[in-house]
Amino acid sequence: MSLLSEHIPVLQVAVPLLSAPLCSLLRGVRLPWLLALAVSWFAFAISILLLIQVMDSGDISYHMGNWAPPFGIEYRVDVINAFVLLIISGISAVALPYARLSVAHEVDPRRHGQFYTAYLLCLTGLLGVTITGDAFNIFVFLEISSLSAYVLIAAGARQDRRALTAAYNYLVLGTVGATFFVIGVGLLYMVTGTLNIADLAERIRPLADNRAVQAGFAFIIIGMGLKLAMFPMHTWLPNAYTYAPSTVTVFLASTATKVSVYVVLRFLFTVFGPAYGFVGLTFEYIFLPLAILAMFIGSTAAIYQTNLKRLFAYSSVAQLGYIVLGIALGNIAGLTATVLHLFNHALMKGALFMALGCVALRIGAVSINGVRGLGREMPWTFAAIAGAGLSLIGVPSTVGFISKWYLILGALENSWWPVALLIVASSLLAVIYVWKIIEAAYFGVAPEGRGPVAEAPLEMLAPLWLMVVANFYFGIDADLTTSVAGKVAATFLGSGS
Amino acid sequence: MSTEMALALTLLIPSLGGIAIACAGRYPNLREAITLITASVLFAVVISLLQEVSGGREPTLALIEVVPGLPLMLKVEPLGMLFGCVASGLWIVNSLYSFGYMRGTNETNQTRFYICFAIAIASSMGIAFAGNMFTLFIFYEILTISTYPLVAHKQNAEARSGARLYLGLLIGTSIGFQLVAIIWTWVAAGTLDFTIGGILRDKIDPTMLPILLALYMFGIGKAALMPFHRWLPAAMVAPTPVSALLHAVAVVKAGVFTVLKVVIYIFGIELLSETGASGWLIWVASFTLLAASLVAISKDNLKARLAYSTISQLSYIILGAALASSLGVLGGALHIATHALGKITLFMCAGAIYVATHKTKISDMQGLGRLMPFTFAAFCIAALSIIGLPPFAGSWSKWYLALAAADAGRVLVIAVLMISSLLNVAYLMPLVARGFFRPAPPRQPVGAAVTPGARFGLAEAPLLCVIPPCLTALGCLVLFFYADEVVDLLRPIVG
Amino acid sequence: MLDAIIAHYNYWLVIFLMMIGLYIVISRGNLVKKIVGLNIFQTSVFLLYITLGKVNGGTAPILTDKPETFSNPLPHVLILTAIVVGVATTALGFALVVRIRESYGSIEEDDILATERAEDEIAVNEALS
Amino acid sequence: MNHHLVLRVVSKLLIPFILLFALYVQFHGDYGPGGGFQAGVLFASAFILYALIYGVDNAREVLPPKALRFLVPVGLIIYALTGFASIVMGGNYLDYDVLAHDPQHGQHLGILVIEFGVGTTVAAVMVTIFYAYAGRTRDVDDEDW
Amino acid sequence: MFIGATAALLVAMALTLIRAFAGPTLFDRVLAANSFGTKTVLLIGVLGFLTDRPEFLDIALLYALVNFIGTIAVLKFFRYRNLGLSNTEAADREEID
Amino acid sequence: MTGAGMITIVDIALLTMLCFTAIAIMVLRHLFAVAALTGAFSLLSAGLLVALDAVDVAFTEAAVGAGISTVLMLGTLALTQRREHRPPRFSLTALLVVIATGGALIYATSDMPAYGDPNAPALKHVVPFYIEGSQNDIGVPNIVTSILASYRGYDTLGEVAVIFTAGIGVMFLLGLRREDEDDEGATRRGPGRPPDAPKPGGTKS
Repeated sequence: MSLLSEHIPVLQVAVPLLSAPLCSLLRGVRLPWLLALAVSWFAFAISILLLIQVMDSGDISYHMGNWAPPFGIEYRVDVINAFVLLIISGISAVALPYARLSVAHEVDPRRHGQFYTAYLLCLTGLLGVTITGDAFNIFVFLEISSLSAYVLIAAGARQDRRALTAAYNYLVLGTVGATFFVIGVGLLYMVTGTLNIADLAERIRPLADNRAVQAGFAFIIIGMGLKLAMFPMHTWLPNAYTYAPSTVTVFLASTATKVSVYVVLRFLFTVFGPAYGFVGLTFEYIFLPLAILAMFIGSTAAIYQTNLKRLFAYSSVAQLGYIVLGIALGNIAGLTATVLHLFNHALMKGALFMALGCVALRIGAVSINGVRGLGREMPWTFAAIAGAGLSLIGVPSTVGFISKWYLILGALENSWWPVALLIVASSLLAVIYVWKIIEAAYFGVAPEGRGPVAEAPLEMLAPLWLMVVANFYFGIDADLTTSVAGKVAATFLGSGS
Repeated sequence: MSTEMALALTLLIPSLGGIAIACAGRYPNLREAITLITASVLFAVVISLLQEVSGGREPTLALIEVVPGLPLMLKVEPLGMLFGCVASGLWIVNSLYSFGYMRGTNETNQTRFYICFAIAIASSMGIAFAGNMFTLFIFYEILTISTYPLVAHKQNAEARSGARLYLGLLIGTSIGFQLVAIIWTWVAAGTLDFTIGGILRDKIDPTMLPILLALYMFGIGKAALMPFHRWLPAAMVAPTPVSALLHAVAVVKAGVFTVLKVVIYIFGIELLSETGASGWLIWVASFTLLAASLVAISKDNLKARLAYSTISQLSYIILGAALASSLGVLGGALHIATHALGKITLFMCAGAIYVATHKTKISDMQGLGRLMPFTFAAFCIAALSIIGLPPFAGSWSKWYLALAAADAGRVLVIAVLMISSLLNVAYLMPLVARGFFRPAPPRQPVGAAVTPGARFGLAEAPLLCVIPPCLTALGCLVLFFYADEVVDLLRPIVG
Repeated sequence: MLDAIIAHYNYWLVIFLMMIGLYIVISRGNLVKKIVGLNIFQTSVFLLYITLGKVNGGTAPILTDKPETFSNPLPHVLILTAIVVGVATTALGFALVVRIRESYGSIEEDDILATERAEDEIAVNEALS
Repeated sequence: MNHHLVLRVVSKLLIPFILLFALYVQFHGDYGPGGGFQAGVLFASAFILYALIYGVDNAREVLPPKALRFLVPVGLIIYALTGFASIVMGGNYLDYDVLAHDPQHGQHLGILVIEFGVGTTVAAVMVTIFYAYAGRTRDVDDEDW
Repeated sequence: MFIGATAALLVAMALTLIRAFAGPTLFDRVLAANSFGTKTVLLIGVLGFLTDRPEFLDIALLYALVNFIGTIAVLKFFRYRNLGLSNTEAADREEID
Repeated sequence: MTGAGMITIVDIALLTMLCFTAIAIMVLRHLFAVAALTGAFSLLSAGLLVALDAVDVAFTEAAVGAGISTVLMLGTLALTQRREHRPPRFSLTALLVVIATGGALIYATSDMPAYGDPNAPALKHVVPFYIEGSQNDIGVPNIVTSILASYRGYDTLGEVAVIFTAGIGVMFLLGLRREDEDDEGATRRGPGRPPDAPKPGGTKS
């Protein structure tokens, strides 16, 4: 065990990476799923160990091939990415028990091996992006996760062919984003000569006025902005989340954009830092308006959707607005809100999309019309939607409230009164779209021709409710998450300048 | 039983009751027995706490720290004690009434009704015993959400749109204004604990105080301050027991209770009176008071009239708070209890009339007093109490309010109080007059299945619909004589 | 001025190339053409990287017996990886195009959008009815 | 392409040389340009040429999809396992120094093995992609053509 | 000498490229692309000598191969509209055509 | 004229040709011609890469760009259509995006190290270690190989994973064997499918 303990950081990624090809060798429906499940739980355990280790004894650095950075590729774990790793692997660990039935329902049984392979690759990619300390390595693993994500989304074509166009659009925009990122990294490399993030931060310091550095910054942020669906670069997201298989939506909605946010944070604060004049300007003049527009346009668009998955996809656009807003605030409270919301939003969207997957399993489509009167027939599922919906609105005692609390604190700290008011105003929009569903489900009349509908199977309800309970648990006892997020924020703002 | 334990039980009992009701859903008798037992046990626990409080202690129970410096905390203090007693005590009466009403009108989804009711009571207890503004806010929101299914109970288009308005206004104001105010307070003061004398002194620019106060006052939508009062009439689509307990007692009283809490424990009466930050509120409250009364007169639907009457009466309490004097606050607090007793009686009577005759319009109710003497007597007593005539409880609270206005030298406010009392007469007494002194229309087939008094030529609603209003009407009378006790209980809050 | 041109003409031409690629991606409605544009865009980014690794008088970074100046090998390595990523993306993109063509009968963005919009309208009408 | 005799003969002659050249690129990568990836593509191109001339069905008999399904992951597994092997031998992940007694030897060995892995996967994937495209029936109307 | 050869090759490349742009028929373009490939092979070879690293002839070899396969693919595609037809299928197709 | 000077001329000539090819690709509507030109584009850039000393990259670009990509594109065209239906439109958004992006890059060039500058920071920091180490630590003459396989071997592992992903993805989307296609064939739909047909869904997967 002692042999392995020092290799924990690499196990986090290398094990899923190895398991993916193994998975593609497996036949049948059950084995690939079991492998993916085992690997996810293993990754989750590792990420917990990592977080504990980091909290106890500070940053961990692991040298690939035993080449010291900046010559070789370094895995560098600090509180920030340990936390993000925990989110990714945790969601995956919860999503996989849920996945079996849902995937069996939505994906061609002959393709399950490939499906779970792609899933594992996506997991690998996301974990790899998060844990690495090398700018170019980010790109490589980002592409692993993106390519597999395109495949996973296209897997929804069995249900609705629009999955194909959604995946295609995502592919084009995602590739443009990744290429922008590569351009940015290239520009930074050009003037610093290094790819290691820590080294980059060091060597970039005297170059704040260098135009190549500024352009590199812009390209990295825009590239990642495309990947994280920052408004107005969100156009790929709604359809991708809508037509992907339920499990995929659960996983991607809770993790993929979060990882891109992490990369943005990493570059903004570790590499550049708000002390650089041009970075500080971006906060106020670019992030802030875009975030607010995202909050309102996303929520407003959500209100008018009839497809529930798309409704929540648009809500994700709005929620990403909150996350970006936290960055734009540029103070500890705002950044805490951003980091917290990475976690909290994963919890609530995970739960919501899981519940929609349960509905899809039973009635096929998830239109607002289709769920009328379902509240009584699938009580547990819709109670979960109600609970997670409350969290999305930001009702106190849910995680959504905690995020918003810190966000408003951050706005007040800057004396940005209008921003604080806009935050609450946008939550009110959330009330409208969440309530639209609740009203339809509980007080609507079932459409004609729908026979009796059974409650979703326990195998899917259990993970769903685990998420819902987590929504409330971390909303009431937010000590753990806020302390980690606060520590992250302090590190960022402390080390950035 | 330790007091902390009792405090936790006030939340646990109704919650567990709700679960038990859910389990017993298939057996109506068992379900209703559970409701009644839960209500009684809860009341007993609250009374045990009352003894603690009247002994001058303030039991406290810190639950959990949500984020650093922001704990969930329960604390019993006199004002909350009063609200707790009123809510839990009237729940018993109202439960009895609900059984009669819900069965008499053959409502559907009764189990959901009782579950939500229990949750609503649990959150009312949470509001009553919240130890800081944050805790209070959480229970405030739970109360809103748990009463939504009650308002939408009938599930038809009217109920849905009413419930939508209800939820929209309450959640909208609470998140849009109240939450902002709370966070502002927290940022300024660093705490949200309810502290006698307030927590804002020297923490916030006095010129900003009126704005913060406005955020609170309009944010507490449940207090139905105009222009955010529309939800209350809209909520009248709910079954009458809901209107009776929730929209005469629990929900609206939670609103004004929060107003009092904010004024007393967040701002502090002295701070407000020194800075005059609440001056504007006096006029808004007065306006609401008069305008709502005038609207009430124009309504022919009995429940709508009562709803507007409630809006008007709530503004008495806000007015008391706005006066920012100990007398005003005492009067307001006392009014919570007296108005609760009166208004619940009126609503239960309205429900009883509906059960017995299926009539909702006042203009149709002539002569009913002779057929339903008990109901109408109770109605009459409650109306008089609301109007403020001795020897009924309502007279005390109005008296204190008038005293406070006089103390503050606000002649206009006294005038408003006078006029509003006249308006009260104008909208409440016609029904009594109609009922007793107009001839009954030719006998029509009556809706209710069982009319226990039929032998005597009476057409009362089922017993369970008649006894509760009579009990509360009696309460109006009794409270008149024991008002001193209540005032003594409340005295500590004004220092 | 001339110095600046000599110092940067290579970059500028590569940037021009890159922009043509990007323009094709955004403006063209044909799905195949978009991928081709993406290819051009990526290829020119590769050229940008390699350009920055070039050393005047340098030679390919393969050690020989005599001492020499080498061009920067690191960009080469990065671009090798990036090319592979690029071809992987292309393969996947074309596979999607084939599937889209099979489902929609077209690879023109306008046609596909029109089809999807018609379907959406049906869905909305169903929801409203 | 029965009557394209020249093509058939030329490619039959050419294919062994392509394979040989691929092997050269695979193992000469240390000394000159080339390596696993390029060699993999070359390997695949030999099969693609075969499929072009003799048809995909024939190519499938030479290199059956079942074998491909196996080969595609195997290369990656080889590479990843090399990393684990170096952990087991006491080094960091992908630290080839520990694979043999002499670090330089270890490096050579490691590079050889992983390049082999790269080549396998790349060749298999390329052929897979070609099969997938070429094996699909055309579904295009003549007016589109 | 190498310099002269390089210049000549560049001119030739430009000319074939113009043919490829102008068309007008598809065969013109395919032929132009093919001969363009050939010229690139030559150019690489010459460049190797120009930079004193003639061992890069490897690359030229690869180019030649790729060009060969690519041209066959293009032509087969052009003739049969399918890359994967087997002999018999192709024969059938020819009869139809 | 020196060899180096000639290289510069080759460099410029190839770049110019690349630009024209790209423009031609943009303008041409015949996708078949586009495929042929894409091949030419790749060969050209590979030639340029040789001129820029990136022999390994040139090798790969030729194999991938001119070889695999062309075959892929032809395969796609065989399964779809060979003409772009709509005439090329002018797109203002695209132009603005492109101008902004290009502007940012041009802006950046002014502070970039000059082309071919032997003192560029990129050459001074990490690279000397690689050049030295390739000889001493690894003993592989091709520095690119030693970085690729050893110093940054982990990137290459990721690269193989990317290719693997693409393989899995194409298998997933298109199927590998004829049999896969055969039972899908039943649901195939021609282009004449009315837009309002009931349940959408490329039922294949």
